[in-house]
Amino acid sequence: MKVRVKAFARFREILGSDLSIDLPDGAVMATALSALRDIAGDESGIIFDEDGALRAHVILMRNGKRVKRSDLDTLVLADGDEVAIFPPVAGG
Amino acid sequence: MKVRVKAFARFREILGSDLSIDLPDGAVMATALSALRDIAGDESGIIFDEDGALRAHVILMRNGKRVKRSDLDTLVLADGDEVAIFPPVAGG
Amino acid sequence: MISITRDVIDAGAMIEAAKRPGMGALVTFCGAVRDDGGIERIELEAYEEVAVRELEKIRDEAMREFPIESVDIVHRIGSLFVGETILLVIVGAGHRKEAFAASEFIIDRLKQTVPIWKKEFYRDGERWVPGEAGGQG
Amino acid sequence: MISITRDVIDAGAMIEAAKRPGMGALVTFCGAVRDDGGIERIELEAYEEVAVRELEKIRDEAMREFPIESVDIVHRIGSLFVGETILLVIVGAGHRKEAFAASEFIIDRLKQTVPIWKKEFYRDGERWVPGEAGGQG
Repeated sequence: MKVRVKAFARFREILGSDLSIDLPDGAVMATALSALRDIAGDESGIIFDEDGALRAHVILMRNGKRVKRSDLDTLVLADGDEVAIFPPVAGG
Repeated sequence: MKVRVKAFARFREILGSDLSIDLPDGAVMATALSALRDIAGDESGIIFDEDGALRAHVILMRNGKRVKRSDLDTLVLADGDEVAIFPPVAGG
Repeated sequence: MISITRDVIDAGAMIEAAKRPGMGALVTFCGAVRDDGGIERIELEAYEEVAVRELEKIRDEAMREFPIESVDIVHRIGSLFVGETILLVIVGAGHRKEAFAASEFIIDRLKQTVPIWKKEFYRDGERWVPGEAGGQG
Repeated sequence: MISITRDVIDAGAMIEAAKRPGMGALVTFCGAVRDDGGIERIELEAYEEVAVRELEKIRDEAMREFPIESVDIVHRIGSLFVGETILLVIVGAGHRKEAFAASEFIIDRLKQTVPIWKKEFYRDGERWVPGEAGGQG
């Protein structure tokens, strides 16, 4: 299945602005994140810590709704889902 | 000597907008006020109480500076002075 | 700019004119004629020379009390219809907190001390708006 | 009106459009690009759909919390130079206290929850403006 990923600000510069990732059916959010970690490559340290966990300030959304850290391993994605990943907001 | 009197709002409707009163040389503010009381005639009750004293909220200025109640009998006016008399302000 | 005017107040032009490179925040207060129980129009009058001087005093006081960069105040007089701008106050500052605080300070002071009066005209009558007693001058 | 736009924001037109007969006070906050130590321009980007929805939520919350009549918010994105308006918030109310309080509430919330980011460009470099951690979504 395909999941769209939108990254913003510094994370967009690392991951690209609008990418599509292929995941096995039934993949959870954590699977998508490890795919993003591979895409980030050398710069993944800005988004993930040494153990591959999301850094504290990273915000994650699925279809426009905030995803909690505690749900990363259980939230099953569906084909066509939109995942957004971004640093703390700074508008206004 | 001549003293110019500017009245505003309700007091302008009673006294006129820009009047000139003749006073004896050396007249004090209280003298000017009693001339104004005469001009106000039937409607003087809006500005003065039964004893001829200024009502509590009336504001008096001489040449753009606030005049204190305690100075009414001692403040000597000069030819060409501008006296202003008005109710509490309501701008904004 | 500090002024008393009989002309329509152009908020957009005044905000653009107030901008300076160091300003991150401009807070604008626009006081308008409110249709309060059938008001058709109002008439404003001012003791102009004293009103301008008093507005300048308020501006100077706000500039001393708050870390802000500019204060503009324009107060209209004459005959105004519902919806027309009576008063425009613009405070420019580096940051928003100070701009908001200074704006409220300026308007509170203005209502207490600046010699301007309002008469409301209804379909069936008129009345002078009661002022705030004391404080002015 | 709630919107995210790439066009120049016209404060004057927005203030006039916001006016309603019951409003005695309109408080406008204009956030501008500040020349903060040699900034030449900034670039703003937004997660647009979510940002608009979040702004609508903030407007609805302000309308519930304060006795106000209207909230308009326009946030600009794209490339902006020093002095250009980034954000315009207009709150219309019967009276000024509520309009001021609601404006500050809206801007505080906006800075915490609306997915918009800023990059500053200096003569000799660039940097992403650090955001406010937590709270959003």
